[in-house]
Amino acid sequence: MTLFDALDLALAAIVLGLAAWTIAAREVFSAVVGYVAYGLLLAIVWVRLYAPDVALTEAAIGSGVTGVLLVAASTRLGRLPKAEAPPGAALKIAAAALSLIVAGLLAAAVLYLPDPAPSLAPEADKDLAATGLGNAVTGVLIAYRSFDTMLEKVVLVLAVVGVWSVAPDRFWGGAPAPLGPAAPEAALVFLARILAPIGIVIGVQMFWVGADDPGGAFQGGAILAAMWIIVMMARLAEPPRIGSGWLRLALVSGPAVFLLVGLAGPLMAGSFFAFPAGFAKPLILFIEAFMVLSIALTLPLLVAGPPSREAGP
Amino acid sequence: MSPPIIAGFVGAGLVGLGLYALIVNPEPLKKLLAFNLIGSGVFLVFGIVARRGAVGVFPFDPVPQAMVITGIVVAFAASALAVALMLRLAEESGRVTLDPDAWTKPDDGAEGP
Amino acid sequence: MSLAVDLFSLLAIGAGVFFFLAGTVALLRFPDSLSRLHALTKSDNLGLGLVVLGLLPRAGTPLSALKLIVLWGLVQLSSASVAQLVGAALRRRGAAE
Amino acid sequence: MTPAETTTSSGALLVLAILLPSAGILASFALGGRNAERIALGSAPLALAIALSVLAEVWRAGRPIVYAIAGLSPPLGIALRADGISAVMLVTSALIIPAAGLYARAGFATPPAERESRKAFTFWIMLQAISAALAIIFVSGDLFNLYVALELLTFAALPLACVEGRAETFAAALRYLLFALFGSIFYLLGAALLYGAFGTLDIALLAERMRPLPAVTAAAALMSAGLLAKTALFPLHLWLPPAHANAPAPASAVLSGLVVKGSFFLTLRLWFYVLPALPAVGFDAILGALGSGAVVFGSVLALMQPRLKLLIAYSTIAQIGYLFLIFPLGSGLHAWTADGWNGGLMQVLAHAFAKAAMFLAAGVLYESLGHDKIAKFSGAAKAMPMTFLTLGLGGLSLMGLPPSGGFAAKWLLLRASVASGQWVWALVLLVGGLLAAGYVYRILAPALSSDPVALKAPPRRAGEAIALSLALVAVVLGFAPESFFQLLDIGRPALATAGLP
Repeated sequence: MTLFDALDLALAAIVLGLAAWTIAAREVFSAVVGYVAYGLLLAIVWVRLYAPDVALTEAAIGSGVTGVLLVAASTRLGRLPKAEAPPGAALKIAAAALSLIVAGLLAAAVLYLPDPAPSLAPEADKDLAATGLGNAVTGVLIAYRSFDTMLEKVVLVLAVVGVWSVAPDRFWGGAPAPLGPAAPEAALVFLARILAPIGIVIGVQMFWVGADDPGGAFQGGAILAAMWIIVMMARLAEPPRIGSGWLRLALVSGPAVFLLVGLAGPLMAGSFFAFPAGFAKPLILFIEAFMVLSIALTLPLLVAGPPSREAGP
Repeated sequence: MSPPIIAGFVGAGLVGLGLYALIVNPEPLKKLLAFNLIGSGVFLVFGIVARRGAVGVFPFDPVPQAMVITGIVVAFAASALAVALMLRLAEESGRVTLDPDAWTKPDDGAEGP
Repeated sequence: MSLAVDLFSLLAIGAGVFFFLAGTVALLRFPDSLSRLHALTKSDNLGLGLVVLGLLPRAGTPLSALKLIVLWGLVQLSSASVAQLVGAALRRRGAAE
Repeated sequence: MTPAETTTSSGALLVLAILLPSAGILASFALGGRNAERIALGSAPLALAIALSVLAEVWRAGRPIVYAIAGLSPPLGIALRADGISAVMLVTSALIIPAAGLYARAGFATPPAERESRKAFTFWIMLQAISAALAIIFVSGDLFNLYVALELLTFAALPLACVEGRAETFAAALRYLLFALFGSIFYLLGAALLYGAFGTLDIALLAERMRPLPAVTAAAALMSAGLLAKTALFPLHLWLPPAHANAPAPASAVLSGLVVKGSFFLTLRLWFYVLPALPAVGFDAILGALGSGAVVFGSVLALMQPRLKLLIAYSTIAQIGYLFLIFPLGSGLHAWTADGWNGGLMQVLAHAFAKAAMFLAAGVLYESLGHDKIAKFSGAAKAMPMTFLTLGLGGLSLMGLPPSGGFAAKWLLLRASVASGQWVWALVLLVGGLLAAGYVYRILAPALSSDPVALKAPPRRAGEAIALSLALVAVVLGFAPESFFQLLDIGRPALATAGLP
């Protein structure tokens, strides 16, 4: 066993241990804190699987932004009286048996996957030159399976409508509640002032290099989103009114531009969602720029929740 | 043991742990955490599949990795929707329970459109 | 020359790891939250600084070296701020009890 | 490259079927206010025209029409593929969704004094989202693309279930969401295993490459479990009654009539299109048994419900159960398989129209009576004959009495079970029919009495007419000609194999 094997095993043990802690923790808040730490360690597992693009996404969204969402929820829900009776022993045993069967089945299935494994890596690389991209993951997301990515952006728009839709009628068009207390800690304000400009540069850079290196619209957009969240938590900015026309337009700009370029495909390149030869990369970056904008706005709005103030005049 | 095999066991373990918690934990927020654990286990399986697809100079198959990125974003959106529902439910009723009997009043003809 | 650089890296990273270890032991062993916080932020910042220092000669390009330094600076900034925030939260809770 | 993966003429229609409602969602969101309603209703005729063109093209070609997106064939690209059942389902959804929309104009108009209202904005966007999600589900040939569609469907259905904004609707929606999330993540897990085994998620390629592996068995089990939770098949049905019964009538109609059919359609795709080469290991019998459990359990509970909408929701659980008889009765290469297959699909269509009609009728009833307590329906039939005619005609289909689509469906399923000697399913069909007769009788019997009834408001004629026309479609389905079943068979894999010498 090499040193790396030992480290991998230790990492695996810690990840599973933290997952178990998350489940077993009595207080919801402790469980959430365990989950955030778990998410960060999981990002390292992704690096070990040669998936830096996924590692960045997991750290930024899976752990970071999801963490903010869950911490906020747990502080508000943790104070409520526990409504349910704890589960009985019979249910626990049945659930444990079912979970063991599923985990065992899954482990066996993964272990006995055929060798050599099928792969689309060579094919994905072969066509990559035509797009002018260097990062094959970005190629899959924006070129080969662009249809999925466009639809997933539509899912995000629906999620925003869904979150807004639970608001009381009288608040429709108004702004979500502020993300922080009226008098935020001085340290947080300081952090937001220093970090936000740096973070914005890093977010934009991560989107820009994503064409060739790890990164891309998702990761860059998520970092920009995190900066906006911090700024709102420090009360340097407030959540916008959901009735704002500009906000609506910016939120749909990513999927809308994507859809329009896809729709123009038959004219430019003979097929829906195809890019014209030689002009692919600028078009891809054009689409991605709007996607970054949409993601950077969507994620914080999903964290901010439904409108909770009257729209005002 | 290679990283993909180890990750395979971690993925399977996470799905199992998450499923157990999803069934057993009555609190909705803990159920949501359990869903996220299952989700990350599922994504790991994609990661293993991607890593197993290493051929020659390519260290991984990019297709499953791209699918994970899509999946992570969708899972976050789902969590946000669930949290919004829980908070509004707590606001409206002072509790968050999934027990359907908690909402049925005897002879509740006046309820529902 | 390369031997000296290797030795430097080894020493610096080794020292960095030691400080991380010390900080973690403190986190687990110290009695109350404030002293844990104190030990953890101090030793981890120093530990990371040493690790970055050890990695600098191996950065390859000046740009990567710069990135390493920026990384260290960002961690400094966030851990210092977060320590303040945790401390403030502890003080509030103390006052409430 | 096989023909299943290259673009055929008029394949572009399939992309348009998806992009039209998607663009509608984005435009409604950006423009807001009354535009959401205008766009949703304005685009409906276009969507129906596209669906009918797809149907005509599939019929003309006699084989599936295909579109390779971005000109890239699978496995690297995504292919859309419409066969007979895709075309018929597209038309079904293009009829029921606008019907629910027209019905909803009264309840979901933006109030005159407001620029935009929460309920209207949410409803009209989500209605288009359901149309987009179902279009993808019916025509996509790629399992991951279908995962995105499943999520789209969840995100669209959920706000519709709780658009009334009361505490119990939030609780119902939360349960619904947790079941749905469990469902999609297990579906995705299965997809990961299939990709790991075969290096593609294209349905046609998977079918070609399929061979028995542990990963395939695991994937089949995990994906089925996930899809069954989303379809609310007994015993994973717990979320459905509160979610469907507490939604406003037009939303219930779409949720019960169409949305649960989306995940059922994927179950069909999985078992008949991806996995047919897999030696049967009793999965079909398990699905049939669960379906039978649903028929009995759902019907008995429907009999006990005090409120009309809850009764109709529990009847959905029972009627979903029949759908799963297609697995034991419509698989394999036997003389009776065609009957089982046709019967199962006829049940999908008949229930979609009958159930949508009944939920809309229940909505009219609620508006006029101010309640939907069955015990207080005395004499209501005289005051609202059209609504009770709708409930009666829909009930005909649920019971499986002629003339109705439900009768055709159950007759075909019965014939298949008798021909195959699988008597147990025949028994389920008969018992289910009797129980359905019981709960339909419970609705109609008190209403037909001659007691005087005081209406809070006169029944909304337009709403009554829309509900009745959907019920009439359910009846007309009972007269489906032979060519209709030939259309359903276009692109059906088992038949293609059976046709070989």
